[in-house]
Order: sequence, then C-alpha cells, then structure tokens
Amino acid sequence: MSNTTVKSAAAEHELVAAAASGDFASFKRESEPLLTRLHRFFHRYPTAAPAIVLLMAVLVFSTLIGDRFLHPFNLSLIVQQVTIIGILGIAQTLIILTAGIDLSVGAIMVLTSVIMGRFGVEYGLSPILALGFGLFAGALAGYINGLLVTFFRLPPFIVTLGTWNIFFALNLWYSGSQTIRSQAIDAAAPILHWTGQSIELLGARFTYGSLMMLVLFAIVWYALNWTAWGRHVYATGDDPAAARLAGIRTDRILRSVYIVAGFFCAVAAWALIGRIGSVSPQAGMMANLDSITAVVIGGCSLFGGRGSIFGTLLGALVVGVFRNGLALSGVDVLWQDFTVGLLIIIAVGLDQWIRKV
Amino acid sequence: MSNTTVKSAAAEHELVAAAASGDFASFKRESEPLLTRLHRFFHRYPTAAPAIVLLMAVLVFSTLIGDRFLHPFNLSLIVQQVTIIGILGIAQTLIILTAGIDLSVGAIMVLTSVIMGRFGVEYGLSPILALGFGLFAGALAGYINGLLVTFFRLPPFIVTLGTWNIFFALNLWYSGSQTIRSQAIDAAAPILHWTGQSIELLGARFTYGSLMMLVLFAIVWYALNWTAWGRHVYATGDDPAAARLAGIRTDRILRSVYIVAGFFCAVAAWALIGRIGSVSPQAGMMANLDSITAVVIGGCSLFGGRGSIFGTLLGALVVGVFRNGLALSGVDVLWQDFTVGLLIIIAVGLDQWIRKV
Amino acid sequence: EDKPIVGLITKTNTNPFFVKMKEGAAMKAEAVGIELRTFSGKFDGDNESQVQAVENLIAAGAKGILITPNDSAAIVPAIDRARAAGMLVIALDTPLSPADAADATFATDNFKAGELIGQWAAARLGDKAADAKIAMLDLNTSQISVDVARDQGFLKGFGIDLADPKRIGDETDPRVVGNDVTQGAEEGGRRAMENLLQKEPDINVVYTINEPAAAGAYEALRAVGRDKDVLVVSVDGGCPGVDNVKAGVIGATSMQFPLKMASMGVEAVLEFAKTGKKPEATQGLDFVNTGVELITDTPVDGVASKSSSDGLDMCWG
Amino acid sequence: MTTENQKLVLKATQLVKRYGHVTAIDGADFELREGEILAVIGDNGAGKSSLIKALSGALVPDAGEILLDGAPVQFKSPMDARKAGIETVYQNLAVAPSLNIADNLYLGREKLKPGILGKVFKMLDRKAMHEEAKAKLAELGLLTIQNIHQAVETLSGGQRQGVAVARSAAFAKHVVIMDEPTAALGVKESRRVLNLIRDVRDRGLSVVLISHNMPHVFEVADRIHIHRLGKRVAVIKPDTHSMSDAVAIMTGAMDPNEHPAGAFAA
Amino acid sequence: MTTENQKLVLKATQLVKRYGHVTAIDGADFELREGEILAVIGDNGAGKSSLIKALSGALVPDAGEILLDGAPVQFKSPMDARKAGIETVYQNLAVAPSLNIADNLYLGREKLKPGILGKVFKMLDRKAMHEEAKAKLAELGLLTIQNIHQAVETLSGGQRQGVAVARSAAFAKHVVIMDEPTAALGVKESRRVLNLIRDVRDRGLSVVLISHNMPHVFEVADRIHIHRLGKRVAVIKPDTHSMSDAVAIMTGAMDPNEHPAGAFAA
Ligand SMILES: Nc1ncnc2c1ncn2[C@@H]1O[C@H](COP(=O)(O)OP(=O)(O)OP(=O)(O)O)[C@@H](O)[C@H]1O
Ligand SMILES: Nc1ncnc2c1ncn2[C@@H]1O[C@H](COP(=O)(O)OP(=O)(O)OP(=O)(O)O)[C@@H](O)[C@H]1O
Ligand SMILES: OC[C@H]1O[C@](O)(CO)[C@@H](O)[C@@H]1O
Ligand SMILES: [Mg+2]
Ligand SMILES: [Mg+2]
Repeated sequence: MSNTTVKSAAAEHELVAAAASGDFASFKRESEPLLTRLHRFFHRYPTAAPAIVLLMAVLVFSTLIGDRFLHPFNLSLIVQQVTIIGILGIAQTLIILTAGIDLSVGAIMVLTSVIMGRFGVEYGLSPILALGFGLFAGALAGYINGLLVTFFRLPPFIVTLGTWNIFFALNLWYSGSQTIRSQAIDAAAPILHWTGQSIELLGARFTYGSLMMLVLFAIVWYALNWTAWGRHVYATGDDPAAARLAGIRTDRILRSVYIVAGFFCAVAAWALIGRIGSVSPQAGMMANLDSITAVVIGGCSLFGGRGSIFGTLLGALVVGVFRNGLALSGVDVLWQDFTVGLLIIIAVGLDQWIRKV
Repeated sequence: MSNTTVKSAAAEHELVAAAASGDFASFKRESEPLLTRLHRFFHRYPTAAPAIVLLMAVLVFSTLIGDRFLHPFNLSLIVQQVTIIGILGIAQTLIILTAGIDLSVGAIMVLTSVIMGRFGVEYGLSPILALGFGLFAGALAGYINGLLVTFFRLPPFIVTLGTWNIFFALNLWYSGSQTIRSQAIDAAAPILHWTGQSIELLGARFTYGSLMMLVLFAIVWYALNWTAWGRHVYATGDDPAAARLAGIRTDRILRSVYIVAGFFCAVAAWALIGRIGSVSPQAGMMANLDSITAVVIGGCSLFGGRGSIFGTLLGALVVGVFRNGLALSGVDVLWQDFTVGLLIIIAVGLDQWIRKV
Repeated sequence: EDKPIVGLITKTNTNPFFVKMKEGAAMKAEAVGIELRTFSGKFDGDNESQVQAVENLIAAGAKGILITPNDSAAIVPAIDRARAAGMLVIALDTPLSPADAADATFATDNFKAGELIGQWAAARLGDKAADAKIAMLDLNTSQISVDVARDQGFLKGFGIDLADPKRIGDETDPRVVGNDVTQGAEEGGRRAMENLLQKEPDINVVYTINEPAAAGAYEALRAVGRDKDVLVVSVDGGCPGVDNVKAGVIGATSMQFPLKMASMGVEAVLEFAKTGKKPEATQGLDFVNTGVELITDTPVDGVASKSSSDGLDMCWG
Repeated sequence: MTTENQKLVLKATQLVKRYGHVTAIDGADFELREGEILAVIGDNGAGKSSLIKALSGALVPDAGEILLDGAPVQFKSPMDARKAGIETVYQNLAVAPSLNIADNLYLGREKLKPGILGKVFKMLDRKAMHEEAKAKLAELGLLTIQNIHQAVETLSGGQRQGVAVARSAAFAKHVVIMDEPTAALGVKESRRVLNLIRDVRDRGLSVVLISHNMPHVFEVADRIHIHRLGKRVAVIKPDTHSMSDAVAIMTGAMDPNEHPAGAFAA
Repeated sequence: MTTENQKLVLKATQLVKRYGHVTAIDGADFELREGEILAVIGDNGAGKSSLIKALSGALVPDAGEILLDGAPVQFKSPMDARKAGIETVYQNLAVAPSLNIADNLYLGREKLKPGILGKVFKMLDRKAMHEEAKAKLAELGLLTIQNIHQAVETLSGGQRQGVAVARSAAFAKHVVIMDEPTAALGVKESRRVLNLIRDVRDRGLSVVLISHNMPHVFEVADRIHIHRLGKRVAVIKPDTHSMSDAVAIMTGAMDPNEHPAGAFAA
C-alpha cells in the first residue's frame, strides 16, 4: 500500500497538529489541596455518608442513654432487628443498581414464608425440601418480575406495583390468613427456626439469621466487585444502551438480578420465621418502603449503576440504631417515624454534599 | 466585507454539496398503511390505552351484572369513589410530568384535613379561614418538597419518602390521634362538608366534591396545554438540562409544580372531609401508591415529559370501575386486589404495545 | 337469585380473627339462604376502604351491613347513609362511636376482657404485684377504641390509676415500664418486647393487644431466656392462642367469639329482612355482649376462668 | 473588512471558572465586534464551550467581567442573555424532544393571545406561533417542514440541529453563538449552516462560531480567537495567518508572539 | 493497493431494516476486503449507522444476508460479533460511565484468575487486566493514562473517545468498525485517530470508517462506499474519483453510472 501517497493527501495544517506535543485531550489539573483530596476520598468510598451518620448516631445515643445502649447485647439486638430489612435490602440494592425498584419484596417474602410453613408443617414434607421449595418459589417470583421487565419492557416500578398486589393476594389465599404456630413448626420443620437460634459472643447474642445476613452481604459484595457478573450489573444500570452495545446481554443480566433478588426475599422469609417464631400472613406490609429506605440512606443512586452493597447494611443499621435509641430514650413511636423521615433527607443530603463539594 | 474571497476558501467538493437538491437531512418515508396510521393515531392520543381498558371494563361488567352496574346512581357512585384519588392524581401527574414522584401526597392530605378540622372546630375560627389555612398549609408542604428537590438537589423519591414520614408524624401529633366527628364539623365549620353535598341529575348523584374534581382536571388540562407554564413543565420533565439551556428557569418551574401539587393535596383533603364526614388522622396511608397507580394506568411516563392529565382521570376511573364492578359481582376482596395488580400490568403493557407497534 | 344480600366489612383481611369471622358469616349465610358480600380495609385503621365498601353495599341493594369499624367515629356518616337507605347496620367486635350509630353491636366487652387479664395477672403475682414491672404492647399510635378499652381495662384490673381512661399511655404509675406498638402482628410484638426489655430488663408482666402480638413478644422473651418467669396476657382466644396457653406461652387470654358475632349478625339481618325487627342490646349495656371467657391453666381466686382444654373446644380458629 | 476600531458588542475580561479541581476557564479574555463572524478554536477540553456558556448565561463565572455594548452585565440564566438579544446553539443542542418544532422555537418566549384571553387566562396563541414559525423557517431556507407539529424526537440528528440553528438565527437581535453546529452534520448540511451563518452576519448581527473544522473556520471567519488551556492566546485573521499557523498555536507548537504578525493580529 | 480479487472478509447482501414507517436500510449491499480501510460516506440519515449496526450485531436486520469470511452469520448481539473478531466504536460511544478505564476495556471479556479462584469462584483477575490495559494503551500510543482506575465519566469527551477507539483497536482480531470516531475531536486528536486507523490496517486487519470529513476519508481510505437513501449507490477509489465526485454522488447531484470510471470503480 502506498502509504506515502496517501499521507500526502492530508492537509498541511493537520500535519502540524500531528507533530504537536501533549497527550490525547490532556487538560490542566490544579495541584490538589486538602479539601479536594478529602473529596476524592469520599468519592472513592461512597459509603462514607451513612458511616458518618451511623457513627454520630451511636455517639449521640451512648451519651444520652449510656451503658444500656452501648451494651454488647443491645448492639447485637439492633443487628437482629435489622436482619429482615437487611436481607431484603440486599435484594433491593441489586434491583436499584440496575436502575429498577422493587415494590414486591415484602410480598414475595410473606408468600414464600407461608409456602415454607405449609409445606413443612401441613404436608409433612421433609423440612429441607419445604425450605427448598420456598427458596425456589422466591426465585420464581423474581423471575416473573424479571420477565415482565425484560420481555414486555415494562418499567420495574409498574411491574412490581402490580406483582406486589398479586403476590400479596396469593399469600392471603394460600395461607387462608391462618397463622402457623411456632410450636407446630418446632415439631414438624425445626430447620425453619434455625435462623432464630443464637450464639453468644462476649455478652452479645447473634442469631444465625443475623450472621447469615452478614455472610450474604459479604457474598454479594464479592459477586458485585470481583466477578464479571457484578461488573455487568453495574454497567447495565449505568447505561443499558451502552452496555448492550459493549457486548453485554443486558436482558439476561436483568433477569438474573430479579431471580437473585426473589431468592433473597425467600431467604428473608426464612430469617423472618426464625425471628417471629410463627408463620404469619400479616408480615411484611411495609417492607418495600423500609428496604428502599435502607438502600437510599446507604447511598445507592436510584438512577442505577452507582452504590455499594455495604452502604445498604449501614443504611439499615442507621435506621435500626435510631429506632432502638429513641425507644430506649422513651421517645414516643410517633417521633421515631418523624426522625426516620428526617434521617432519610439528611443522610442523602449529606451524601450529595460530600460528592459535590 | 470581501465575501467573494472568503467563499473561494471553500473546498470545491463542498460547493458541489451546496448545489445539491433536497432538503436538510431529508429521508425517505414509506407510504402509510392502515396499521401505521392507527399507530400514529395512538401516538397522538396517549390516553387511548386507558380509554380502551375503561370501555372494555364497562362493557364486561354491564353484561355480567346488568342494570345494577349501569344504573346512573352506581355510575355516579364510582365517580364519587374516585374523587380523592382523582384529585391526588392531578397532583401526582404534575410531579411525574417533571420526572419526579411524590410519596407524600397522602400525608399532606391527611395533615391538611386535620388542620382544617381543628382550626374550624376547636379554635372557633371562621370556617372559610380554616379552609384557607388548610389550603395554605398544603401549598407550604409542597413548597418544602420543592425546596428540598431544587435547592439541595435531592431526588424527589427520597425527599417525599422523608417528608411522607414527617408529615404523617406531624399529623398524628397535631391531631392527638383523635378523630373529629362529623357532627362537630357540621356545627362549627359546615363549609368543610360542602364537598360532600350533592345534586341529582337523571338519577345520578354528583357530589360537589366530584364535580370539583372534574373542574380541576379541566383547569389543569388548560394550564398544561394552553399556557407557557404548561409547556415549560413538559420541557423540564423531558430534559431538564436542555430546558435550562433553552432559557427556562427549571428550578422555578419545579417549585411551582410542587406548590401546586401540595395545594391540590389540600383540596383533596377538603373533598375527603366532605366524603367521609369526619376528620380521621389515619386516612391516606395508601394514597401515594394508589395515586401513582392511577397516573401510570393513565399512560404517563415515569421518566417525565410525556403523558396527559386526562389519562389520570381515566386511570382512576378504571381502578374505580373494577373495584366497584368486582364488588357488585360478589368477588372476594382478596381477588379484587389481585385483579388490580393484573390490571396495572395489563394496562401499562397495552400502552407500551400501542406505542411501539 | 333474589336472595337478600348481607355485607361483612372487616378491618383487614390479614388478621386471622377477621378471616374466621368471614368464615362464620359465610357458613351461616349458606345455611339460612342469604348472600354474603365481603369487604375489608387494607390495613388496621383504613377508614376510606370501609366507606367505599358501605357505598358499594348500598349500590348492591344489601339488606344489612356487619362492620368491624377501623375508625369508630369516622365511619359514622357513611353508616348514617346506609341506615337512611333502609339497611340494618350491626357493628361487630368494635363499637361505633357513639355506639347507637349502629342498630346494634355484637361485641366482646373489650374493657372487661382487659380487666379480666389484669385481675388475673395481679392475683398471680400476689404481694409482688406492688412492685411489678409491666410492659404494655398496644396496637398502633391511633388510640382506636378496642386498643384503648383493652389497655385501660387491663390496667384497671391490675389496680393501676388510669388518669384519662380514654387515653393510652398517660399513666404515671412507676410499675408501667412503657408502651410500644405492635400493629397487632408478630414482628411488631417481638420488636416492641425487645425494646421494652432493653429499657427495663426486669419486666415480669406483659400485656398484649392480641395473640399474634403475644406470640412475637414471647419469641423475644425466649431469646433472652425469660420465657419461664414472665406473665404474658392477651386477648382473642384463637386456637393458636389457646394452644399457646396450653404450652405456657401465654399465661391467660380473654377469649372472644367472632364466629358467634358473625353468625348472630347474619341471623339478625335475616330476621330484619323478614320482619323488620331489630336486635336489642344486652341488659344494662349499649351492646349485645357476645361474651368473654378467661382461659388459663393457672386459675386464681376471685376470677372465673376455664382451662385451655375447655378453651380448645370453644376457640375460633 | 472588520477594522480594529469597530464597536465592541461583547467583551469579557479575565473570566475564571473552576469545576472542582479542573479550571475550565483560566483568566480568559474575549472580544466580539459588531457585524463580524468570530471563530473560536482550540483543542478538546481547552474551555471553549465553558467560555461561551459564561457569555450566554448558562454558567456563572467565578470571576471576571462581561460587558455588553460597553455596559457590564451579569447573566444569571440563558434567559437573561436571550432577553439581551443573544441566542446560543449549545454543543448538546438544548431542544425538548417531546415538544413539537414550533413549541421548541418559542420555548421560553411564548406568544399569548391578544386581549383578555392572553392577559387574564395567559392563553397561548398557538396559531400565531405556528404560522410565524413556518414563515421563519421558510425565510431561512433551512427546512421545508412537512409538519410543524412533529415532535422534535422524531427528527434525525441533522434535522434537529437545523431546528436549533434556525431558532437562534430567527430570534437573535444582536449576537448568535454556535458551539460546533456542524459536528454531526454531513457535507451538504454543513454547507447550509455555513451559508446561514454568513446570512446572519449580513443582517448586521455578530456571530461566534466554535469549530474544529479549520477549512470551515478559515472560510467564514472574519477573525479567529485561539483558545488554549483555558485562556485566549491569540486573535488572528485568515489573511495574516495560515491554517498551519493556527493549528500550531492552538496545540502549543508555536509561540503566537513569534509569528511575524504577532499574537493579536486582529 | 487493494485489488479486486482480494479476499472478502465481510459481505452483506440486500439488507433491510425498518423502524415503524422509516426504512433505515433499504436493500443495502456491503463488501469489506482483507486488510483494507473502507470508508462509508453518505448524508445525514442515509442509514450508515444502521448498516454498521446490522454488521456488528447491534441490530438484527429484517431481511438480507451477512457473510463472514464467506460463511453466513447471524449476530444476535454485539457480543456475537465480538467473538468473531469484529470490534465496533459506535457513534454514541458505548462506554459505561461509572466504571473505570480498565473495566471498560475488558467489559464483556473479563479475565478470570487462574486456578480454582477463577474456575469455581469466577474471580476476576483485576491485576492482570489492569496491567494489560496499561500495556495495550501504551502500545497504541493513544493515551498516557495517569490512572487506569479513573472512572470514564471523569474524562473529557475527547479522552472518552480515545478509550473507545483504543478498546476496538486493542481487541479486534479481524475487523474494526468506527462510526464517526473524530466527530467531536480537535485537529490534533483527529490526527491520532487517523494514524491509529492506518496502524490497525497495517497490522492486517480490515477497517470500516464512517466519516463526514471528506479530506480525512480521501486521505486514509482504500475504497469508499457511498450510501444514499438506505442503499449503497457506488464504491469508488480516491484515485478514480475526486472529492467533488463523491459528494455529488452522495447528495444525488450526479448519477454514479455517468462517471467515466463507473459506479463500482473498486
Ligand atoms: N460540568 C462540568 N463538571 C466538571 N468538569 C467540567 C464540566 N464542564 C466542563 N468541564 C471540564 O472543563 C474543561 C473544559 O471543558 P469544555 O467543554 O469547555 O472544553 P471545550 O473546549 O469545549 O472542548 P470540546 O472541544 O471537546 O468541546 C474540560 O476539562 C472539562 O472536562
Ligand atoms: N431506533 C430508531 N428508531 C426509529 N428510527 C430510527 C432509529 N434509528 C435510526 N432511525 C432512522 O433511520 C434513518 C437512518 O439513520 P442512521 O442513524 O442509520 O443514519 P446515518 O446515516 O448514520 O446518519 P448520521 O450521519 O446523521 O449519523 C434515519 O432516518 C433515522 O431517523
Ligand atoms: O387489631 C385489633 C383487632 O385484633 C383483634 O384482637 C383480633 O386479633 C380484634 O379483636 C381487634 O379488633
Ligand atoms: Mg465544547
Ligand atoms: Mg450515524
């Protein structure tokens, strides 16, 4: 190929540019003052805002209430109290990372808890199988959401608003609105109570359910940050069109996320049975908004693609610490709700501020 | 200016282009078959989908139930029953058109209803003033939302998730969780009951509240389509950055939208008092999701900038017709919820399908 | 096809109590040849859905309405309209406010139900009642009538000064450790119990609004090994609850009779449809007392009670 | 020919704008004369767009002064600049996709119905706007619009660019600023825009044109402002400097003062 | 010099793609030879981007056939095309803004750790990816990346374009397709991309370049595919046709068959 003749076609002024020094689209950068470095630090650690709020909350309540609040047992109690919302929060985080939202998490949880209960207690199925069926049902429910989102291209908000109603109705129908007693479960399917058993550590008492929650957070953190799937989840949430063109099968990723989320809702159901002992069709009514609250306090962007799974853990803990601390201080429940409302705005506001400085 | 010497600088090949025929970026368009024209029709009338669903629902229920359903009284009853969600739906539509979402509509409504009630009944204020105070409080609550959205740049979902908790707590605190009785209102502030009074028209009974709702829909339709403000609301929701560069003061538009929405929530409170007679601090808990349901069935895009206000009216009516029709057919309430869930998915699915053909 | 219609409007369709009530009404309706339409609120406290249900029943041309009101006062105007349309309205479980806004009320005497478990708890503790530590697990923040009546009844039975008997939580007696809300469900019961235990680890009496809340509270107690030395009392008498009495989870519970309320209600509507006769209130009360039975396996002097085995024959679901 | 003592329409001195740790405008000067086409050239990231955003009210500079017709102005929003007769085509277009062409043309400067309908009910005069929009577009020869009610989102990229350009040309009273108006355009379409720019200038308005296309710049510009690392380093004329000179200065390969004609040759 | 009987790498016949009432590809043919730079030119909306989307799996054509090395292929997604060695820089970039440069380079082709960590735990080998990314970028001379961990959203438009171009050049085994890669770039940056394109061709790969810049096209292209109203109307060579001829054909001002060299001169 006659490279030289071709080159000569280039206008003279362009060749001048080729000779110019400097990098591709380089631009000036100021030497970095402290504030800037702080800002970059926060930008790199997006969980900074909820961590700061959590720390401050703990400080405030321990001076206000003292030992009773800081007692290892009370601290582990808070962890127990956030277990359900924490696990649902994992599901919710995954969905929100893909720029979706899941209003059906609570409904899937209560429906699968009833399935576990009835399969284990009434049909005399092997308890492990009952648990397995429940987990499978959760994944299936998630798959239905995922299919509606990817195949029919319906917005996740609408899909899960619909399936929330549907799953809840199915729960009432299937349970006949009957509670399954703790003793019956103990007798027929004790494995469903495993999540409620606990071990003591230096005065703190951790249920297996809450330990399971912590392990799940670690696993999902690993999956999001150290596997290709995780990178694809972020890319899909960030800009689905771009991700598709970059070669990612975004629909497949979305469906997998909904399935995993549904599965986690069923895991939350298991933790729920352990926690309240019985299987009750009344549970989980407010769980959708509570889990979203944990995620947004944790610093995830509702527009997808940005956020850390540990933020959600912190977010759930922040709410838990406040509710517990306020209750111990003898504040009326009414003001607990008020405070949670303020907290949402302040935590997210702080987050925005930190990122923008 | 030496135009001629300048022109000569243009490369020859470019002058060829200038001489070329054809318009700016013209492209081919097929002759239009029926389906295409149908598609364009639907695209122009975005309320087609909810209208079709509504029509079909009415047809089905009138064959299933017959006279009782089609009786003017029953039809006007449905209108009465959708009054509250309809008015809140107007507020919600405005917010959603700007690509926001308002979870606090129900909380603002109940808070302002309590304010109207207490001001009118307990403080012995002039009833008109009590009403005025309530409406003002609604606008103020909306203003707070708008300020948090525009000034602190917080996502509307998060702002209103927070203020929902806050306003609801304020309501419980301010009302002391006490219901204000209908009789007390009749005695001290009958104007609050005006929305509950009705006129009869050919066997149908329309409350002033529901007529007010219809008038409000008409006014907002006018404002959205025939005033500059309306165009700016659409442009802001469509692409805020572009709207700003096009010279629109988007923050001001956003704040005005939140204020108007808050005001409409207070109007809904007035309609609520007329409808249920008393002032109950527990009202409106589910109103946020119900109003969103009406808006999305009505065909508004949750991404902003697209949708029609009359779609929301149709959306509210669709849900009302289904609930009423199913109730008259003696369907268990459980399956009513189930059906509403399906309805949401089907109506929005139909809408997507119509637009994409 | 021209069977008279009777409507049943319950508080929610998640609480087993109301589901049982629905079943009772359905059975009775089937037996006497009347058509039953059921409705419910979306959550405990949801008044609007109930108003809508009343209207739909008017439109359906029902003969009568049985309702467990979510907001006893707020529902009254809608009830007035139903009665003006010639329907018989009967409040079940929870009276309207004022009670005579309904044609009749078939309900547990909720204050009495509370009082019974209060008296039982005080008698069980004997001398120790003087420095008892009591946790009050109520329904929600809305101060609705059942909630207030049971809570205040319990305190009265226990011998505590009520201050305003229409308000929960204004007592100053140091024996009351605190009030928390449960939403009448297990998860709320557990969380409320945990929080109150943190406030006062030596709690030895727990009042609960209903048996689901009691079951949750028990799990919290069991988790800290206090399940054997704390008295849990409750209201309801559902079969799971009575089983819990038998198992020692609940010390005593005041049994209600939802099936009876429902079937009496259906009968009354039928009677009204046939003869126009309205039921009359129990002597000396403004409602028809459907009765309350204290169920416990540790009876105390001065408070009549039945054993859990007897209770299992009478329980409702 | 523009002469050095011609009236200054828009002038800015020592503008500064920082984004976090990036200084997008670093003490930039700017001068636009009456009835001229001033091209602004510079590397990617040199700060050209930021500069014209500051001039058109789309961003508020951290420091510096802007003079319009000799009087200091402080634009708080693009609306303020528009009111002063400055129209801008931004690099990212700034049209509202779901609104139609006429609505977009009149966005932010809607016409109201005459009489009570307009005064009290604030009713839009849609008919008048659509008629005028049609007339304006026809007059500019830019678009034979088939349907002025068409939503902008249904137009091709080139057509959209046309709407944005037409809007600025139609409404400007004083200054038109265009940020890379031909970047996405084909040869034919680019040509039309260049012709339009000349037409606008010939109407007596001043035009600021940002472009990376040197032949285009040297074809239409009266003067060329060269931007480098956030500031103006030279102002040249097509007849004093060659394209190679311009590129050399812009990329830092040549010290503008070393050119025989000097750094500020115009 | 490419010769007429050189091997065909990518060939498409009678492709059709409709969007509602718009026919974006209207029976288009396409031929890419081994080791050549083929430019594709045409008016805005002519269907160039749609054509290359069909070739790279980003859209599935309604009709027509695509042959890769003589064998029919049906790409269901860009991933399929990539696996076949075809890399594409789309007009709208296709990078994930919140991921860093290395992550973006390896998006969809991540490397796993060796051994059990990779096989069972599917653990990413981040270190290896980052090292290799650095090496690749350095080798291409495109970027002296200060920090490969930087999120792409913090880069300037030009730098982002650089990442996208580098990605395609680094991983292509067979064909690189670039849709207006220099549209947003300055003179200097454009130059680098053109040089890169030649380097890629010199490595033996085939390159498809869509551009509106005729001088660039005539500078680097071996052959030029002219697209008009959804189809290929001519294929010419820089030495048979002038720029004016190309533009005349592209805009419809000249019937390509009337040119002395014919419509398919290459
Ligand atoms: N909103 C912003 N936030 C942060 N940095 C910004 C922002 N806008 C511009 N910058 C930075 O400011 C610098 C100047 O950007 P600007 O867009 O003005 O350059 P330009 O000369 O117009 O470049 P191009 O020719 O690529 O359009 C760049 O380094 C850019 O990254
Ligand atoms: N997703 C889509 N939906 C509807 N129409 C589309 C879509 N993509 C492209 N088109 C239409 O198809 C035609 C061809 O578009 P395409 O983007 O392929 O043109 P192009 O030659 O690449 O133009 P340009 O030079 O402006 O990039 C245009 O009329 C365009 O409006
Ligand atoms: O939630 C309060 C309701 O719960 C019950 O005790 C049944 O469990 C009812 O008697 C009461 O109305
Ligand atoms: Mg720029
Ligand atoms: Mg293209």
